[in-house]
Amino acid sequence: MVMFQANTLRDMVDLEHGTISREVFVNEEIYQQELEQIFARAWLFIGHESQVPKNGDYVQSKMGEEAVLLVRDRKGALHVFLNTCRHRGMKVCRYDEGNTLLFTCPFHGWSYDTDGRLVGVPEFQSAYHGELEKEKWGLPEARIHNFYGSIWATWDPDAPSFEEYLGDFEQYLRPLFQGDDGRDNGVELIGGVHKWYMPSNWKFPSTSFQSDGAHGSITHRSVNVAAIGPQGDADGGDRHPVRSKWPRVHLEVAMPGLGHSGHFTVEEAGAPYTETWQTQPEIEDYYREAHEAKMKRFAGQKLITGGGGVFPNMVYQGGGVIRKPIAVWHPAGVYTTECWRFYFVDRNAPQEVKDAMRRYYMRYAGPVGLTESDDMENWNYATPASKGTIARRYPYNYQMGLGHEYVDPSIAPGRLTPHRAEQGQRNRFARWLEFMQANNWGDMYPRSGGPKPLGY
Amino acid sequence: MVMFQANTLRDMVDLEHGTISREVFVNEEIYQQELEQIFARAWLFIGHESQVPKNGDYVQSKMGEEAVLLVRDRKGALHVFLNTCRHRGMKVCRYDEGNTLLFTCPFHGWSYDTDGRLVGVPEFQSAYHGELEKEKWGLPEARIHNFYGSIWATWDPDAPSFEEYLGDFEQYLRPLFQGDDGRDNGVELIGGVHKWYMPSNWKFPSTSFQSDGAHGSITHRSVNVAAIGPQGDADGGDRHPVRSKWPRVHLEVAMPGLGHSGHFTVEEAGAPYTETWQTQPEIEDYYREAHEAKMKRFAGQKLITGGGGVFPNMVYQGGGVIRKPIAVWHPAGVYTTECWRFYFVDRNAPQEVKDAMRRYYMRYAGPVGLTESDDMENWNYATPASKGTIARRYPYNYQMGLGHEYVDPSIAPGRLTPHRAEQGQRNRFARWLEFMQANNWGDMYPRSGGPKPLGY
Amino acid sequence: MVMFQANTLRDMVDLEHGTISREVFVNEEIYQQELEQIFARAWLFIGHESQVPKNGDYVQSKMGEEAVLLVRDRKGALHVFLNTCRHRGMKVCRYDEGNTLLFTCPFHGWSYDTDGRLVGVPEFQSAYHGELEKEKWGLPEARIHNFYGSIWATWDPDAPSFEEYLGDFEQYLRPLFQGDDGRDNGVELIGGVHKWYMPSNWKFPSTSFQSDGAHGSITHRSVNVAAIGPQGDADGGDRHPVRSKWPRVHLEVAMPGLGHSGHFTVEEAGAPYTETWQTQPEIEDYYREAHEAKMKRFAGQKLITGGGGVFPNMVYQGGGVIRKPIAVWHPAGVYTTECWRFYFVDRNAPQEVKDAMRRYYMRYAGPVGLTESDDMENWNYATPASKGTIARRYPYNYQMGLGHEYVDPSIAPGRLTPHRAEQGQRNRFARWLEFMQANNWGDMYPRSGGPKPLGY
Amino acid sequence: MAIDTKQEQLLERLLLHFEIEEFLYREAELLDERKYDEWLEMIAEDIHYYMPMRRNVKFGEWERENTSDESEISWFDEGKVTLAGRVRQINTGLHWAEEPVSRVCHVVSNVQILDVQGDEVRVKSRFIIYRNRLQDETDFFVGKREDILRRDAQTGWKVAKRNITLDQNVLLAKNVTIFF
Amino acid sequence: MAIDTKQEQLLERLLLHFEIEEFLYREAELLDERKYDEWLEMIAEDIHYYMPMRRNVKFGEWERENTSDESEISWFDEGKVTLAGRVRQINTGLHWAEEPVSRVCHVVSNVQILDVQGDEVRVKSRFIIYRNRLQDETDFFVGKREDILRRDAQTGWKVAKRNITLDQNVLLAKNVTIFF
Amino acid sequence: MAIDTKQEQLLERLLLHFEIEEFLYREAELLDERKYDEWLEMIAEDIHYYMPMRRNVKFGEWERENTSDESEISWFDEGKVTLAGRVRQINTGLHWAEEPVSRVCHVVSNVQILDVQGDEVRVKSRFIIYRNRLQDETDFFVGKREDILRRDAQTGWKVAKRNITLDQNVLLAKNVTIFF
Ligand code: FES
Ligand code: FES
Ligand code: FES
Ligand SMILES: [Fe+3]
Ligand SMILES: [Fe+3]
Ligand SMILES: [Fe+3]
Repeated sequence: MVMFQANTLRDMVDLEHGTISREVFVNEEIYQQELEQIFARAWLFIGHESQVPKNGDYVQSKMGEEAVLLVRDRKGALHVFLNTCRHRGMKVCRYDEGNTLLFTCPFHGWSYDTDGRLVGVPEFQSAYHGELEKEKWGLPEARIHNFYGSIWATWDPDAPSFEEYLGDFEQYLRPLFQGDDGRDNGVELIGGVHKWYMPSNWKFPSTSFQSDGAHGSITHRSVNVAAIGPQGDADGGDRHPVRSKWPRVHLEVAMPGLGHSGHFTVEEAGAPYTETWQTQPEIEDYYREAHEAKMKRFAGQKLITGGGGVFPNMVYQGGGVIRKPIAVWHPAGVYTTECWRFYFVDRNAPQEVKDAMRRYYMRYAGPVGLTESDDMENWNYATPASKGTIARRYPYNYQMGLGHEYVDPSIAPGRLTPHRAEQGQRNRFARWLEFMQANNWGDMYPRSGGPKPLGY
Repeated sequence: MVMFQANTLRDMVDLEHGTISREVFVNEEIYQQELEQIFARAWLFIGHESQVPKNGDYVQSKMGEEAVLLVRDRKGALHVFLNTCRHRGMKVCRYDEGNTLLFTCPFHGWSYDTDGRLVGVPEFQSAYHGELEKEKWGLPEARIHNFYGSIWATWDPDAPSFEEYLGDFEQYLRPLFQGDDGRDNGVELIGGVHKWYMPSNWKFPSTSFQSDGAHGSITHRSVNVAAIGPQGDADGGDRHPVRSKWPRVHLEVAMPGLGHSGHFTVEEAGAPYTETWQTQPEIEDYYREAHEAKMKRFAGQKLITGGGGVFPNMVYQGGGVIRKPIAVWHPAGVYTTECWRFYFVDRNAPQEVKDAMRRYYMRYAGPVGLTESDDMENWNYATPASKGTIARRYPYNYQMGLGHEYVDPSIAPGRLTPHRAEQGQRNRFARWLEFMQANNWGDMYPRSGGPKPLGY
Repeated sequence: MVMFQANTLRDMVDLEHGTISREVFVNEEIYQQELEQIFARAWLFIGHESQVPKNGDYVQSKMGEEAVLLVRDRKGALHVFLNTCRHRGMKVCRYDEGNTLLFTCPFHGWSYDTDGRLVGVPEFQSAYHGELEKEKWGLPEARIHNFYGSIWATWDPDAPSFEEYLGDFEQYLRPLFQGDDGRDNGVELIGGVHKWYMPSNWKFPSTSFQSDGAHGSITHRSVNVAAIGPQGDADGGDRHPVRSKWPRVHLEVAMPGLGHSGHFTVEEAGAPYTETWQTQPEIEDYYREAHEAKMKRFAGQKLITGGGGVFPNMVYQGGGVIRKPIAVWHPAGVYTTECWRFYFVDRNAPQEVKDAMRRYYMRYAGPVGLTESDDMENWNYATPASKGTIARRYPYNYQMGLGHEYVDPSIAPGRLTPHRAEQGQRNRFARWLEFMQANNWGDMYPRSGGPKPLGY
Repeated sequence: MAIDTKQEQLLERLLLHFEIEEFLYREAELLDERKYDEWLEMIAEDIHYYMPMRRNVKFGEWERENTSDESEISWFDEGKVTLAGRVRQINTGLHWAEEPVSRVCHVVSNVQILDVQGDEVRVKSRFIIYRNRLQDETDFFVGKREDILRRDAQTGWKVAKRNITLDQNVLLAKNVTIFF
Repeated sequence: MAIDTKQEQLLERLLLHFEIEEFLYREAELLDERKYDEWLEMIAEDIHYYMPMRRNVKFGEWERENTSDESEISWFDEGKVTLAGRVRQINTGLHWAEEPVSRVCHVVSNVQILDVQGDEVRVKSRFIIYRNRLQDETDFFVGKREDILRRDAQTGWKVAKRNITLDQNVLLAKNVTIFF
Repeated sequence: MAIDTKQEQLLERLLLHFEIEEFLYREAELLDERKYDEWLEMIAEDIHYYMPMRRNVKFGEWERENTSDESEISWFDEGKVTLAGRVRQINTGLHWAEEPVSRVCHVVSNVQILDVQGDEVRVKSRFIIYRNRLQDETDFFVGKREDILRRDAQTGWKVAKRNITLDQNVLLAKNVTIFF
């Protein structure tokens, strides 16, 4: 692989002046370098333990362009395997999900236990003379981490722990997996993961989702007439739930040196419940009670709410108390993103609450959702726009709020800017630059142990 | 970008012996180099002022692979803009044509005036702190030139004037935009531009159209049975209008050092009218009168009639008195051409004349035309034929008429050969070679001011 | 073209340890190098003389990615031409087969005699001034060899003779073209060549077909319920004809230094006939008689039966007495194979025998065949599996039978292993490595005359 | 014309079939002509409009093939309120995913009457929907619909239930802003 | 069989609809079977055969969406003389764009009778035309036709007007050498 | 209702046509629903199931265009035994080319009755078959079928002959594991 020189990339991503070359979104060599430098080394979101509750359960997932299996083995331990036979590469499992004792390859029949070991090789004695070292030919396995029920994995044995990788962003991410009453590991995945192809470079959604507040009022200008929010027409048809009136600070947050960022509100616990499900009293009751339990649980503490992104390609929403969806923007060629959208609910919620949330998710999100169908349009067409001979001479403008960042741990961790700014996008690209240049994790924070890089 | 060395290219394009490597039609790197070296520097055909008669009118066009807008601003001035938002690249205008006061981007709402200035940025104060230098972030604008109503543009500030670029070829091109009576700037575009994709390298049509007289009798062998010409069956069903019997010289013409070429006839003004619209007397009357007015206008002068091509990718026909169509062969990937076909009529002609011409154009030209559908077939399949490992060892033969060129300003400007020859094709490739090698316009005629290169 | 260094390729293809990098199946540069180094130099299978029985007959074939014509000229001699006009490349013949006096190009009408000479150029005097050297611009012609009725060709004038190229493998290949009674040149092609595209690198089928005995019981596990063999349900529904019980040795055979290999049985002639067409007595009678004639013909000799592959991309089956089909796996881009399947029968067999074989071929083979439809699935998906960033770190395992090869000319020519092994696949890759590295045939066996390379 | 009882039944079925084809073709026409408000009039107030996602499952385990409308996420799972909201959204002229509006062609085929229960008819059909927009963006949506059409004496036929089977696993379109 | 008046009307419409479907299917068949001369017999002498280009326009400004047959360039805008010329051209065996001739499949669907005026019936239909030629060249043409079919007592139905709506902006084929 | 003789004939043809459409649609439905055993019941014991390959030939030399079922290799050329074998093969759940099973949609159109001979009806139709499997593998098969359908008093209609014209030269699919 031809590696792009560090200075070439630094010229392209000029965070000091807030400009980024269009080239990074369309260059095939840069894309190949991303697969090696980023997706083969970073911690990636895989799924949720509620997808594989029983021993032998498995479900397909992806890491970068590649298919992996999330498996709960015969003894109950979780694994993430590359879904490829070591003999000639055929996928050892071609179902989207299921339960099995063995993964048997349809080509020549090598079979692998649910813990990845190669256990069956046809004609092992008669043709391999008993000499094949089966223990060396198991399924390639990734390192995994279980973060409050969510599963993450990395291929790099040298990567820091997931905790280090997340750093202080843990405080922003953890609420995503809390139940409606604020207890940890309180959610489950609703069955059915939205999957679709979008003709856009993966970085358009990955560097901007929940760090691009400015697009909402234009991109989503048409959706309010449909009044898809839980409150229906009550709030001018807003696509989001009714906002609380409790005093809160709106912040654009970025973690320098880590690449994570998002848009969050910080407030003292104790807000009264905000009426949301006006027309569905039983749902309203559930959320009111959950809210009160949560306020009690966090009494005297700061509450962080909002959505963000974990570098490189996992993003999530958490606006209001109720929404907990994730998107993962898998690279699928320089011009294509394979989009996956996961939706969570409190696992203890009554079925009608789960149903109400499920319907709201479907109205809002994914390629069919009334809100997000318009995001696809803009991300799609931003990609060919980055390709033109002349267009590439005009870098993109990432200057919103540049120079207005500050740090104030008494408010919240990380670098902050007031709402709105593009510092989150700059920060994700700052991290991108590090990953693209570093030879290995020894050269990169947090593994290197050096001073945190500045970030933008 | 990896640049092809000059000597490699010169080996491929051996104009001395009249052979050209198949490689130039299929090599991806050569194609990328063309986009930079040719399409980002040459004067390109954009459209016609009759497409945007009113202030605020705009119409889509292309320069190379990229979408541009031809706009008449609020004050009536014409502009050519790259159709891309400076923020994240989204097209600021997605309609094929229309009238507007502003171009507002559907992504985050930046808006641009019809003169290209960035005039609206949402949250300019609240999020950009009033600091964004709007004057630096307008729409990229090309230099334009209005040649008798036709609009041309170049991205290169260093390019020579359009007049210099055209040189003596002006005498061959100018009649295209004359009315039927020979007055300058006498035409208008018929609404509706044919646009289609052809799986062929752009150079097949661009280097040969109207400089490849030899293909006609074979490629278009089948069309005479359909008798699509204005004279119907009268002239053996010829697809062209009836040829004048007035003494005239048929010439293949090429402009050394400029790359333009064509097939023309030169005659003394004064020919009697040739019966053409036998079955439509009212059309016949119009053309007879126009012809007579034209003969009067040019009495004692030489008349040039015919079709040709302006380097790199604009071609036109002008055989007989009546036809004035243009084709532009936009590159759209190394194996694909986006073909645009524009049709002109005298703007003062009565509607029935315009209609008759319009119908004839549709019978003849474009992908549905009975004549040109066969051109698409040949250009299409010449492209994969250029790709084979063995095939690439066999250069194409461009020897027709090689060594029989002469210069005689008393007949017509440029290098001449008798009908037929491939000198026009050689000449377009000679210019292609210069563009591909020159570092900038300072190295190239006419800017360099040196002696005119020889051309072929 | 960037050439892959020899040591890089040797690292990828580690035949000593029996591992091969996935990269070789998916790398675009390697693929381009294959077209130059292998397909432009090796002897390739073209077709059979029974396809062009009459003077003037022609049929399309392919060499690598390129279309060629197999032609019997006016005087009865066979030729293989590149199907491309020397002027601008258009295919001079666009029919799949036919009979002609001339190939006339549909673009500008150059015409070529059936012996490839350029004989007609429109306006040769008027436009070419009689100067075009027609004798230099004929159709590019390949060297051909007629091997018992089958036609082979190479582009390389420096290549060894076909006999040398085949070497001792001649003994394994020759039976393919024998009649059912064992006489040479006894077959004819059944009309209709199966042609289809498979999204797989050409090397998956080409390096393994008939040298991958292990896939059968897994890949084709489902086909026995359909009982497609000639014996119907009689033999457990086996897709193959009933196996003879006569003593025979099953061997995996590979020709070191040549790249050919296969799976064969060797036995003394004299076996009694094995009942095969239980339900079709007239077919049974024919094959019994043919069998007896054959045993008589070869009395006292060794009989070789089986299927294999001639490097690089021709493979064939010959299991049992009856099946004589060929497949050619034409490269058609790094991820695509254009598959051609030819089916042979004894040219003297009665029509009902030809029909019975024809039906059996259709049940068994090609993309619609009940057996081979499953091969397509596995070859298809092995290709993307070879592409992943992580996957490419895990080479494929070619160790079956490694180290158990032996040579014993008293049994059969070549290197042998007992049934089953992957030595044939290793051997084809050993040859692949030589072709990819050698500058010309002077560097390669057999032309170089040096000691035979080891092979694997 | 000697029509026997069997043929009489056939004729009756045929007439119903024709009515329903006319209804489905008219619906397709209104959608393609972007007469969304008129289209909404063909939709019952209590419609259940549903398009599951499709999974790759083991042979025979079909019950897991489609996502459930009771507990899982689907592509569509909604009622008339949302459909009407979608129509209003397009009609703003600001719904960028449909602005400029796509060129859509609903090809409806294989119309089968599966069942008649009082005023309700269960109808199966197949569709090929072609969407082309802007310069060259093109999608094919191919699959089946199982509808319950309800006859209303006053207002004619209405779609009371629509179960759409799109024959795709990963959605092969960046978004869905059309109706099925 | 007790057929009431409404059903009688329905039946009459149905019979007409069937006749027209038969006509359109036969037309498709003749074209796909390359019986162009027989096909020409189905075309009225005064036919207007028209296929506009399609523009991307602002919501609601539909009058600019299709090129006009009165003043603009379209894909097709011609009469029987040109259609017959096209047929003669293919029949030469030298029309390279169709030599060797394409494999064409006209799938006609959603046949709707819009209007009956004396001998003339206005009919809408949808088409998917598949063209495959040489080794693997493949195009899909998808769209609608609005025809006026005229019944002639002597010679049967004829196409008197054909307005073809191809759902593409930039034509997604290198050329058009087939009939719609 | 005043139905004249001509219309009576038309009605009779229409009823037959409707019966046949119902039959063909039901067949498509069984295939798409993977009810292969039920589908086999619609197939006559003596069926000839045939799909030739298509050649590019000179204008007019149509007799060489399709491979012959008498002497040449085709795509399909078989009887019920093989069709039943194919069904058994899929039903094993181990036929990898169809495991997991494809999502298939048979769109049948342009149903034409060409001829009626006693109990046998010669029927032409067009098909677009969409196959989608695993994540995103997608094929279109487009072409025509000419069937002989035979009416059996006891068991209803059966397919007695099927001649499938796939409009492709080089097959544009890696394999064919579906029925037409
Ligand atoms: S590829 Fe899996 S066993 Fe061979
Ligand atoms: S892309 Fe145009 S405003 Fe952001
Ligand atoms: S390309 Fe064959 S004659 Fe010109
Ligand atoms: Fe958004
Ligand atoms: Fe031409
Ligand atoms: Fe096999």
